[in-house]
Amino acid sequence: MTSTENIAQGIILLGAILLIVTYLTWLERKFAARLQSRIGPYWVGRPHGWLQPIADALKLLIKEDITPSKSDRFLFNLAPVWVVVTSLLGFAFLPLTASWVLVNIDLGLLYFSAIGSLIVIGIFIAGWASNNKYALISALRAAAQVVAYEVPLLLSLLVPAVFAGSLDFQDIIRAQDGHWFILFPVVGQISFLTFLLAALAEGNRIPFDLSEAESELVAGFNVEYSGMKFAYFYLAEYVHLLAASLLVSILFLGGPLGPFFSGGVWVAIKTLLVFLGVLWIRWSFLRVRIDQLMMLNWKVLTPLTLVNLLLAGLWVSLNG
Amino acid sequence: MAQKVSNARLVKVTLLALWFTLKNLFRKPVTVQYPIVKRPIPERWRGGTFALTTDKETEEENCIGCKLCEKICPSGVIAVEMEKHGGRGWAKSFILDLQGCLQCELCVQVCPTDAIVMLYGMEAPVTRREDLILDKEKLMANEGLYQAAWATGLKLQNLHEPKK
Amino acid sequence: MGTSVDEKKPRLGLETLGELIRLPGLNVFLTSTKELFSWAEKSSLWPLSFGLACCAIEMMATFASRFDLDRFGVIARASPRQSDLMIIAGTVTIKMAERIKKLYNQMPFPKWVIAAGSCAISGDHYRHIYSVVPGVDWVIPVDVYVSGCPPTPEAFMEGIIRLQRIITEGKTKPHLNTAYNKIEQETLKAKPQKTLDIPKTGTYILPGEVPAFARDLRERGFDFLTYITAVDYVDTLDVAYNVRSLENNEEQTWKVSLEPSNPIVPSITSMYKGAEWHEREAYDLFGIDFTGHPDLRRILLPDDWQGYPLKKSYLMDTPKPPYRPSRKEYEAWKKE
Amino acid sequence: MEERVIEREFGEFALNMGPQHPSTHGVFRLELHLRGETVVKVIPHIGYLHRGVEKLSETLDYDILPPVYERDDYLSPTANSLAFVLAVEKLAGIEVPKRASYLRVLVAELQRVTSHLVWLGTFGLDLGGALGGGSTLFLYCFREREKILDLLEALTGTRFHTNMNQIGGVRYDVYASFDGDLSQTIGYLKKRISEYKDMLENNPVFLKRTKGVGVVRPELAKEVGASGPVLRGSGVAYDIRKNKPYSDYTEFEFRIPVGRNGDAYDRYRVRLEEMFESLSIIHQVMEGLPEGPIHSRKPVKIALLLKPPKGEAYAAVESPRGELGVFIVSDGSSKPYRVKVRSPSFSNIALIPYILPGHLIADAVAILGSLDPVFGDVDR
Repeated sequence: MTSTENIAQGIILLGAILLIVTYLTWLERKFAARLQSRIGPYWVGRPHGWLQPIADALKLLIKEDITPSKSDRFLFNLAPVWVVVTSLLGFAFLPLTASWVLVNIDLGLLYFSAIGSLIVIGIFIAGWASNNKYALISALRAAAQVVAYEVPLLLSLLVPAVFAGSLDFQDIIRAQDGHWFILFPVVGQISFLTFLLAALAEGNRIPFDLSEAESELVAGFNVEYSGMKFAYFYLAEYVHLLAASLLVSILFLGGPLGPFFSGGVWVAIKTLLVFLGVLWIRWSFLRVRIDQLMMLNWKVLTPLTLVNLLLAGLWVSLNG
Repeated sequence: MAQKVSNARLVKVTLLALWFTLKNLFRKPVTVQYPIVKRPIPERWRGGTFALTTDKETEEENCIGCKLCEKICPSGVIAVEMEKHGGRGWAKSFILDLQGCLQCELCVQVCPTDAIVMLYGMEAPVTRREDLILDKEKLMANEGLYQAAWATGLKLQNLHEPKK
Repeated sequence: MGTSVDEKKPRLGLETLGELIRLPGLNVFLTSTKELFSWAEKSSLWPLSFGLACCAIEMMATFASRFDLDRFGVIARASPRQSDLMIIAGTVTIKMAERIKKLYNQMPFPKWVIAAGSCAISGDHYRHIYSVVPGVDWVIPVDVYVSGCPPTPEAFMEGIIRLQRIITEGKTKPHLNTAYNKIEQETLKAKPQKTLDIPKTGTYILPGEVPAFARDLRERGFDFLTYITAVDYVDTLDVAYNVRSLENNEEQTWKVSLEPSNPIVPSITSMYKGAEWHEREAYDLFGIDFTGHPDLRRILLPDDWQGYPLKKSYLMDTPKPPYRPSRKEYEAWKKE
Repeated sequence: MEERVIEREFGEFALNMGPQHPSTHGVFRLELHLRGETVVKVIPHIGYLHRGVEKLSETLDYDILPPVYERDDYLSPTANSLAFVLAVEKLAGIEVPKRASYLRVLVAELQRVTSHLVWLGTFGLDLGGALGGGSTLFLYCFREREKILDLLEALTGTRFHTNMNQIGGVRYDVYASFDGDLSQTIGYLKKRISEYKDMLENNPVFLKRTKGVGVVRPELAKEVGASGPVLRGSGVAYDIRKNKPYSDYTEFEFRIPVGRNGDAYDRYRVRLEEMFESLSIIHQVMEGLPEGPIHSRKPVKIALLLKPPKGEAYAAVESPRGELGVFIVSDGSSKPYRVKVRSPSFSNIALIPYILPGHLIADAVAILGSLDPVFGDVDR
């Protein structure tokens, strides 16, 4: 594809993602409300608050943007931009339909895991620059948590790559034809679960949302952020989650493959289901303590994924 | 020091927690759609504003300005001035300061002539603090606005000490 | 209390955004930025999750499933930076007033304040107390007052709807009680203190014997400290102790009478750890000096407070500028 | 982990869990000295809600004070007014008809269940955060609590400041269909609370966050004067309703749940069992409700009439947080000379400087939640 066409498609993709993400916040509030036997946003757009995310985004746009005087001005303003950019980068390489991907490179998986670890730098800068004790603690927690959960994330990512024999998303999708990776007897389920847990920890989601722990650290690293900068963080969290659930649906649930719908529709359905699953986990679990989080990671997840990878390798080498 | 929880139970229990929230997904939401649907108010409800009642037959106001309610009010928000003419007392001015009212219904219980009564409608939120000071005219006008509440001086007193 | 939102007319939710002109074959939607912005601010009011007293419990009940403020787009945010509405729910004390002012200044513009409940509006029946601010509009400008003690959840929602209407009409005129900041220090007439012959029951011991008496009781198994309090009998200042032994359910109370000019009694924190806070409270409210106390400083009142409030000579309404109108001004203003 | 703590003034990292914090259950400032995430030293600051009720009650008459005292411990308001009313009745020798003391027990136990439900909800918020699983538990508990609040509103007119207790008896009698509503609510609550019991009791995250956290030794609890579920969580079976019975509690059988090792989990178990006990007490009250008057004095006309004799009296009540006592000194006039409120939360949170050091911040929040302080009660 020529470069101008590529850029045009990129811009359309960016707009689409941002719109989808704002309406994901609406979906989350409605789904959470239903879980808690109440009605979510109702009055803002007459039938069931369909205008609520637009109102939130517009209000955050209008709000006064405070940069605390004692904070490190440049870093303080850099952090939100950094976080949004890195979390959006992931979408450039994920195949959204059977054939179409924005930029087709054969090391998609490797690229995606590299991008995944850049986000935490933004969070760390935010926590450090806002010169607030709560934000500092949350930044240190975020750094420790994401770096620790990088290991099981990568190991559980490799299992589909080992099955498909390549790091390119297209090959992984082709290898899953008729037999999704999740259906593998033991190895598939374990790697699916560990990847989901690690993605939750990566995205600071309950039950591992220690860095923006409401009840301990007030609002975590975005304590000092108001207005549009806070909107960036709020958005980045959902973009990252959308990317993770898209990845899960591609690697384990066979992405665009499906009986009668076309590729793109299947991807959308599977991602939505995974997203709802993550929301469901979010609204029914309490938060784990920081030392239990680390203990769970080093003592349980990492050895489990190592053994899992070994099994996958053995299985592939046994029957060719 | 965290107690070890066996793995088999671990899986069963996480599913239980998830199933627990899923059950509520299918239960009807409990929310009362406030502006459209009003929560049914019980008979003895006392969260509303006040009114000075007028006697139905003689069309005169019941309040005789005896200041009993002024003495009993815990936060002292009632100020009554009495004047005497025509063989009985009248309330020259009756100020009930809703800013500091406890809604404890002691004034209604003490009133000998059922003059001051709470209503089933609550006072609308105001933007100026002074609008919450109800003077006599406003209290008299309130009576027509909403339906009077169940509790009157007489009812509370005979509930208190049932006439044999 | 008419219904503020008429639900008969089905609308697409664009009603306050501007008006929809239906031309044949083309629908034109006209709005002005002011209308659009005020609509956005109105429909996503994020209050600061900040409660003081009983009204906070009722506010939590309004956030809960049955009344669900999320329907109006209201989510409680924890940090003042992200919230644009502050619901003052409960009694504002002087020690808390500076914090409230600081929180209000941390909130980004445009921001609003709802004073919920009689305590926040006027200080309720506590308004004449030394440590209470008679109404939060002494501290920060208030937009909407919701009466009630505590206001029912419907009153909270009515207050939010009223605030939303104010935002769309654009005339938010917060009311700050500056008229009364010129307060002259009016000394109230001290009531003559007649000495009362209240019978003093209970076992009285000398101040010096207190530690020995307490240690002996501790050995005899009285290990539960119920309370230490003081009573100001004008001619003497008595400190009452109450300890219990939970096993055999006995109670032992004893008193010490001190002369009011300089009340000193040895502290019993070495025997009962709980005595530390009780003695600090007795010092804070009566001025009794407990010798041997680890850190004797005020516990309930701000540290720079003069005088000991619970002594009979301390008048209830001793004005503490700038939060106290003099009685004259308060009565005049109430009659207005 | 008993390494030598170097007593340095702000050497460590001092964090202010300030008066406005999502999990301080009201206005309470905790000065945490941290080394990394573990708490080294704690300096609690209270007094942000000190409303001077004791000074106020020296200027109001006896009959006016019950509604004022209900604003003290605002999670179980009738416990305060009950303590005050019992103290005045003991002082003035007023006896109370049996039906009135039964109704007092009814409303007190109903409010114990609502108070424990609010505690369970905010404890969920402390452990799970307002934007996560914790708020689900919070909203369920408040949904159940609404049922009882409807009952109280139908019986007395307001949701929780009921102004039910008055000196000499009770102000409201049971209305006709109260019995049906009550038994239906009790059935509904029993089913729902046991549902939470199963959900939380073996929820791994909940167990890990509460077991072995904030252990309070029985001697420390007694010495500091902690009472109620905090004391019973450490294994001391002391309950004012059993040890110093008041208002006909001897006529109901109920069990006192007692914990074993005094950690946050045992305090949770004690409060949960207490909810079931209270529901059974309410059931017994409704069955044995005797006929007769609900008040022993003439209807209150002028508050100046009640002049108790000179002297002093102390009466204690088992509020959901512990022993709530009112000590009155009367000089024969119609206004009390001095009133001291012995508040349970005041002594319960006096435990914090002794049990918090050595824990992480997340535990500090859980421990503070498990002590269930109410700051109207602490600061009076």
